Amino acid sequence: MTASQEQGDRVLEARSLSKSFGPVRALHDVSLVVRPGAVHALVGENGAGKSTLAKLLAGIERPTAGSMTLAGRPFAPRDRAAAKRAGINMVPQQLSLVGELSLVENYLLVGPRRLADRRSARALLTETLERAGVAVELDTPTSALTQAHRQLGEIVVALAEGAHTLILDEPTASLGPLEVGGLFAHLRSLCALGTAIVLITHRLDEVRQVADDLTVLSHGENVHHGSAAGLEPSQIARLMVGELAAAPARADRTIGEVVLAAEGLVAASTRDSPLDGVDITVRSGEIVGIAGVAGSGQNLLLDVLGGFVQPSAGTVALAGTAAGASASASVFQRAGLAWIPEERSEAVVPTMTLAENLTVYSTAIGSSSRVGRPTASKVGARLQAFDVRPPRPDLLASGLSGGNQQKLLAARELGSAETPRAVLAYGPAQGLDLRAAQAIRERLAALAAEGAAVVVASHDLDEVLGVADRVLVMFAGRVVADLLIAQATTERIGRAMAGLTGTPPTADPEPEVQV
Amino acid sequence: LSACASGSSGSSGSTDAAGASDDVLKVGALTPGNTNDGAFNQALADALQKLEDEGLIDYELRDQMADPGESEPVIADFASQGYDLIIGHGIELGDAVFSVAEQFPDVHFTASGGPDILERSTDNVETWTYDTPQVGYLAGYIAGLTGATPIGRVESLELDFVKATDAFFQQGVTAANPAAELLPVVYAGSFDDAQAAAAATTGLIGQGAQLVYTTGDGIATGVGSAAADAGVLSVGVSSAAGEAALANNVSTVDLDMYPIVKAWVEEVAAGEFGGKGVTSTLQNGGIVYQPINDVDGTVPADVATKVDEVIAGITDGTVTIG
Amino acid sequence: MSVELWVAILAGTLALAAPLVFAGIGEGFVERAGRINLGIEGMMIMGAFTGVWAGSLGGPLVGLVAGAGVGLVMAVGMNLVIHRLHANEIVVGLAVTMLGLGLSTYLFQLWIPSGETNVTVQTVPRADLGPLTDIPVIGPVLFGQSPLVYAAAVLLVAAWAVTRFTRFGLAVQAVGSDPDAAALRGVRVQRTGASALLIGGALAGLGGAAITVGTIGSFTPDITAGRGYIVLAVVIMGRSRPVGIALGALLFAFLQSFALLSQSTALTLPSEVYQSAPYLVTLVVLVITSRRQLRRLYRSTTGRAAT
Amino acid sequence: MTAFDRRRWVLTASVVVAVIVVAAALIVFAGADPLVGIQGLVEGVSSSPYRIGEVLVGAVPVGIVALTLIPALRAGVFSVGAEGQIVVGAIAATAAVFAVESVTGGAAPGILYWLVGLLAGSAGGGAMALLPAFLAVRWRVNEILSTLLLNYLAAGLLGWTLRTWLASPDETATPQSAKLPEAAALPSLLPGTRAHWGILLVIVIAVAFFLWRRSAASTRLTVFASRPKLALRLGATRSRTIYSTMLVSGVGAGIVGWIQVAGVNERLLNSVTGGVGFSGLAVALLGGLAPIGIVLAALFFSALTAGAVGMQSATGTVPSSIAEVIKGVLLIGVACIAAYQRTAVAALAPAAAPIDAEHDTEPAHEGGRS
Ligand SMILES: Nc1ncnc2c1ncn2[C@@H]1O[C@H](COP(=O)(O)OP(=O)(O)OP(=O)(O)O)[C@@H](O)[C@H]1O
Ligand SMILES: Nc1ncnc2c1ncn2[C@@H]1O[C@H](COP(=O)(O)OP(=O)(O)OP(=O)(O)O)[C@@H](O)[C@H]1O
Ligand SMILES: [Mg+2]
Ligand SMILES: [Mg+2]
Repeated sequence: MTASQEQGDRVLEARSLSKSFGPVRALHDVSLVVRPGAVHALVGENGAGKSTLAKLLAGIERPTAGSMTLAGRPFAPRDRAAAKRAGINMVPQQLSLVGELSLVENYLLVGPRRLADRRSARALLTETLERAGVAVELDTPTSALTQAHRQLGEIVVALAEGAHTLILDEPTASLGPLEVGGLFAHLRSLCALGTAIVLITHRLDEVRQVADDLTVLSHGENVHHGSAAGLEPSQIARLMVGELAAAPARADRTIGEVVLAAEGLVAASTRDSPLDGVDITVRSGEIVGIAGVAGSGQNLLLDVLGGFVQPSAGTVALAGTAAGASASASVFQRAGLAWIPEERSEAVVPTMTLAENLTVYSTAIGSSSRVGRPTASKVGARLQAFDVRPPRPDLLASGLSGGNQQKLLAARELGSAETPRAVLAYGPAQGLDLRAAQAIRERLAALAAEGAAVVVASHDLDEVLGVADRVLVMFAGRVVADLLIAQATTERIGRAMAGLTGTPPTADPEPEVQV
Repeated sequence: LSACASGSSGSSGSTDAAGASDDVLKVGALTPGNTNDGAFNQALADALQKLEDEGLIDYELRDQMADPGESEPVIADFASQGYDLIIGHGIELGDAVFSVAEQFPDVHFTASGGPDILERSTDNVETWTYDTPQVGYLAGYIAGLTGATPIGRVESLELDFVKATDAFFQQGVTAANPAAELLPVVYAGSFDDAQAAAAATTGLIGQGAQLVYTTGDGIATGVGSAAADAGVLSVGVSSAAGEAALANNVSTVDLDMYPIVKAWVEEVAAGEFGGKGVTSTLQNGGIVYQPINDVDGTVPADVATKVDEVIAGITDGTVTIG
Repeated sequence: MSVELWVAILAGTLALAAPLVFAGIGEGFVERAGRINLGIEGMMIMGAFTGVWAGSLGGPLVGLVAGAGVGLVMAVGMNLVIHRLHANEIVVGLAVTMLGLGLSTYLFQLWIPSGETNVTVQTVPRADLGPLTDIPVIGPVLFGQSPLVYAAAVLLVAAWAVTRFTRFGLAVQAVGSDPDAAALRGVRVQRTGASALLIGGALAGLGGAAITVGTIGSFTPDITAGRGYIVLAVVIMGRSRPVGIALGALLFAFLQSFALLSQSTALTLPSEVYQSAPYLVTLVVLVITSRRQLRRLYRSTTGRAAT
Repeated sequence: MTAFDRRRWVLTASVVVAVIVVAAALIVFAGADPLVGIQGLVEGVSSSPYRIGEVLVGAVPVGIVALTLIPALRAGVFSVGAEGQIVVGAIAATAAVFAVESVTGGAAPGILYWLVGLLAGSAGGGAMALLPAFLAVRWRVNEILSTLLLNYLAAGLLGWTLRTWLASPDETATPQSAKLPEAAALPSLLPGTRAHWGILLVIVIAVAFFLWRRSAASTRLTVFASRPKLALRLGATRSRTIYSTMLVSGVGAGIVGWIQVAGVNERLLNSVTGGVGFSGLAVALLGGLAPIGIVLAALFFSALTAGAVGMQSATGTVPSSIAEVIKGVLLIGVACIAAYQRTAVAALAPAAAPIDAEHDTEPAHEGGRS
């Protein structure tokens, strides 16, 4: 048997895969051919379905429709272990390293033997590291490793476990150029030995750098597949999102005083990139968008701005609160800061009714509006204004669908009688249909017109571009670009999100905003 | 389970026979601890069983009644159900008995306490205590007669009556064997922690103790077992400790509640109950000692004789304690 | 204080530590797997009772096995109620303790009714270590012990080996520290947690049986005297690791032994001071441990911030 | 909040059946007639006014402990320190009453004794609760373990107290204080029973918590338990919440200490807690953290104790430890039912993995995810 025949025997093919999570259609009729010896790039917006597709291939999830074949034979792995046995391994986007265990132990954790033979495992991993041309501590708990080393470590563990098809879900999101270079060199050498690689990435220049084949997903559907050769990042970006729709007409807004100002923020969290000297200024009437690959520090930044996390250095000032006083979430809330977190589950109490959720701030310590129980009609009107269905004040919030919970949250934070002084919103339209999402955007614009200072972060670039006057791009805990909306092309933002230094942050600290 | 079955027949009979036969007295009794403790609580249980077997009484016994919060309703319950005599066995039950007795002047009660309880008797409450000095002294005397020295002691908690008993124990030891040395008392800190008591005993033996004395129930199990393991003599281990622990136990000074309870029953039957206090003593047979165990000849053969002599001396007043 | 006294204190330490080590190592697995078993006291006392009862029928080894068995059965029930029916772990734990204390007393009172001499079973026979026992100080401290003390040492080594050198040991740690990642890796989270709880139950039962069948030879109500709760504290102190747990158990047992036997010297403190000292020291160690854990966590996050 | 679905009723029925089956099995095992036993159980509760009074008296301490645990449990703070707090409250109350007696030469009116006893008991119990709260806030010392250990220390303190500075001058077998002055005792509420005025206090506390349920503070705790970040915006920080809720439960336990001394025993005894600290926790959960539910559960729990005595009475042979067994089985069953009640689940979820709490809390987060 020749090498090419051998390789042809191992083609992994997906035909018309669909996957739904309840009402959510994550993938629809997607096909894919993974060739041995080639790097197959898989790109698309957040939520396009990349991870879902990868999980189907790796046996972590099972398709609702469609089939897969491996080397021409039907392939329907029961679980991850079954796919692994068939030679398909994956490094998930959310790393699966157990923090208390070292890399060696993580390797042994689901290893083939009951006895944990550290010595031979270490030898194997060391050898793999050498071949990959990277250096990672093998014996310290992985929680003590940097994000980049954890990422490399997980890849190395997967490589050591051995696979003829290796799926990497955003492996380079947290790696520096040097590490990426080493990794890609190794991937190429694996390909040369016949390994198939599926590479999911948001860094489009990597596609050009390393990919042989390219599949582009959009809204769960396959919008492009073919060779990656000769495609420029900007072309790929257009494939992903199409031409950007023109921003809706903007109402005239007066940019006023600085309302929210943070300087030199340094903060750490176990869940996000640490902030490394972030400055941000938001004025009355202004909407500032924050873009970035997930985990670049947006969450932590909003936590600090919201007063939930005390920065270890730097200050946050909100107009209306005593200067220099130690900022806290309750002080900011009373000063009129509205808050829509990324996880709505952090802000909606499922065991309380819609009315109680809507009026929860009347129970705050020091709250001026001690109205007791709000009238049902007032609450009902507000629910209707935000199209919460059903608009029944006495219903438990847990009875609402996810999208309606999001509307409830918006109704509370953006729908009160007084205009909030400032708004912190992370993906305010997540889970909403187009009309509802548009309504939220309009509401944010209206609040800004009334004088609120608004911050909108989102994984969804459209959501940011559709509403912001100015876009900050975060990368690895830093603001790497500060662009007026007019300058904010998808390409420039995409490059900045990928950490490409080609786009220097605008020098002007207080950019003038044309409205 | 034979004892159980007979208890069952006795008391279930008593429930139906709410007023059936007047010659058999209905007795309700409460003990603070478990009635199979081989000591204080069991003394009453045994006496009641014996009187029932003799056909004098029908009785019902409620155990684990140390908490007055729980015991008072039980006493009141007995009283309202037409029991003739209600025995509160243990100082823990004293307050509860007096408080219920006030509400049931026609029912007869007994309460136990320290020596001062004797003066507290009322028209329907007789009081009872036992002669702590005699118990301590006799145990000490027996320990002294073995010739063992030094002697270690393991007790539960540092309580007045424990300390009082111990003081007379020392007196008894010295009376029997002036040369005997006594190690300081070790308190296990609990009535139940047999393992701590065993560790304490082993420790005392490690320091040379030839004999270990205890008065606790739960901890006696630990003391007896550790002493037996080390082949060292013990005094005061109750039958609840089990046979193996008793193997090296020279003797235990016990209560015998039979004569006292029988006297109460007879008083009630004769309509003469009330206004008295009684103390269990060696003289009236309320305090007895277990037959001397010679522990395979380790214990001198004349111990039993000498013990009887000293009891005779206490009875006729030639031996004074205190 | 004399040499004899120190020998006695140290020997007592080992004897008192053994049951804590058995139950503690079991609970170590439970807590490492991210669970907590507040029913240990109930399992220990049931193990203590069942040990004597079964021991009276079939000898000490049967007693020990039965003690472990009853703990195992109780743990199976607990796992079912907590992880199938989702009942609260803490409440069920307290209830199991209540049930164990009540049931053991109940059964004991039926088994040995008033008027009968308590049953003593043969304890685990002591091995004659001959000349070793005669070594001064070390001999009586180390070589005059019940075989269960050595068994506890063996168990400690075994638990250490399982924790360190087996896939199961790694899985327990993974499931306890990061169940999501572990599941993503392919570890079976529920099953690993259940196995840990069953081990914990069996060893708690064995720990109880070690008191009765191992040293005392008979059962009396409440003979475990709150050791189950001490085990919980010892496990936290030892950070759920076998060696740490063993050290914690030794510390507690040493304090208890010292508190018992130093009374026989002329130190005249109230006896309650001696009796409370082990709990006080345990609390202090608990505070120190928590503080250190908090600092470590803080350092690890700020450390990463600096990179 | 009232998710009374059918499954919950099926479960409730199975729990009742399970308890009856276990009780009957244990009675049969003891060689008695289970029917007689069950009948005795019922009679034990209801056969006389005195009995009914006893059920009320027994429900008082359990009820107060359970009611005052509502805030803590609702916030997911799981303290098992009521035992120790009752002890310290009882010591403080006893000492204060004797102090009043000696200052006034025994001439103080009842109301003065009661006020001083109540205040001293509250202060003692509250102080005892602040220590574990401080340890939990400052160093994240697991409150279950710290309160558990403090219970032992309180027991040591009580033993020493009763042997020394508060010891009864009489010779006693068990350690106890002297009897309180007549006037200091809580007057009887129903003649011919031990039911005392403390019962009214339970009603007052229950009503207070019933009203409190609709208050802002109550809502904040509910939010704290399930949504700590939102709670931060309401001003319910971790330290504020832990201190305040543990203080409330400590004060409640301290009051129980005073009531047990002044209302039931009329002296300080070693057995002053009677295990109420733990059963109060159970009753709080049994009552679904709702005041009315708790009052009913406390009566039920107390009736169970009385009934078990009646059962033993009827059968004669059944050892009284059967009550503990039945309570244990019942508690497990109730825990299963509570798992279906969202409120209780929300309140308990954070404490369900108390040991891990440290791992996933960031020190920088004041609200943390406990
Ligand atoms: N377990 C799930 N339950 C419900 N919906 C899900 C689930 N997993 C994914 N989805 C939905 O499926 C869609 C596709 O998600 P997927 O994770 O595949 O996106 P992605 O392309 O990997 O995005 P990203 O770039 O953010 O990683 C999204 O709308 C997401 O909300
Ligand atoms: N069980 C679920 N129910 C609803 N939505 C879900 C569920 N699991 C995941 N999602 C959503 O699906 C999206 C993608 O899911 P996935 O698990 O792939 O996360 P991810 O790709 O790591 O997300 P991110 O890109 O935000 O890091 C996320 O935005 C998440 O909110
Ligand atoms: Mg995603
Ligand atoms: Mg993804």
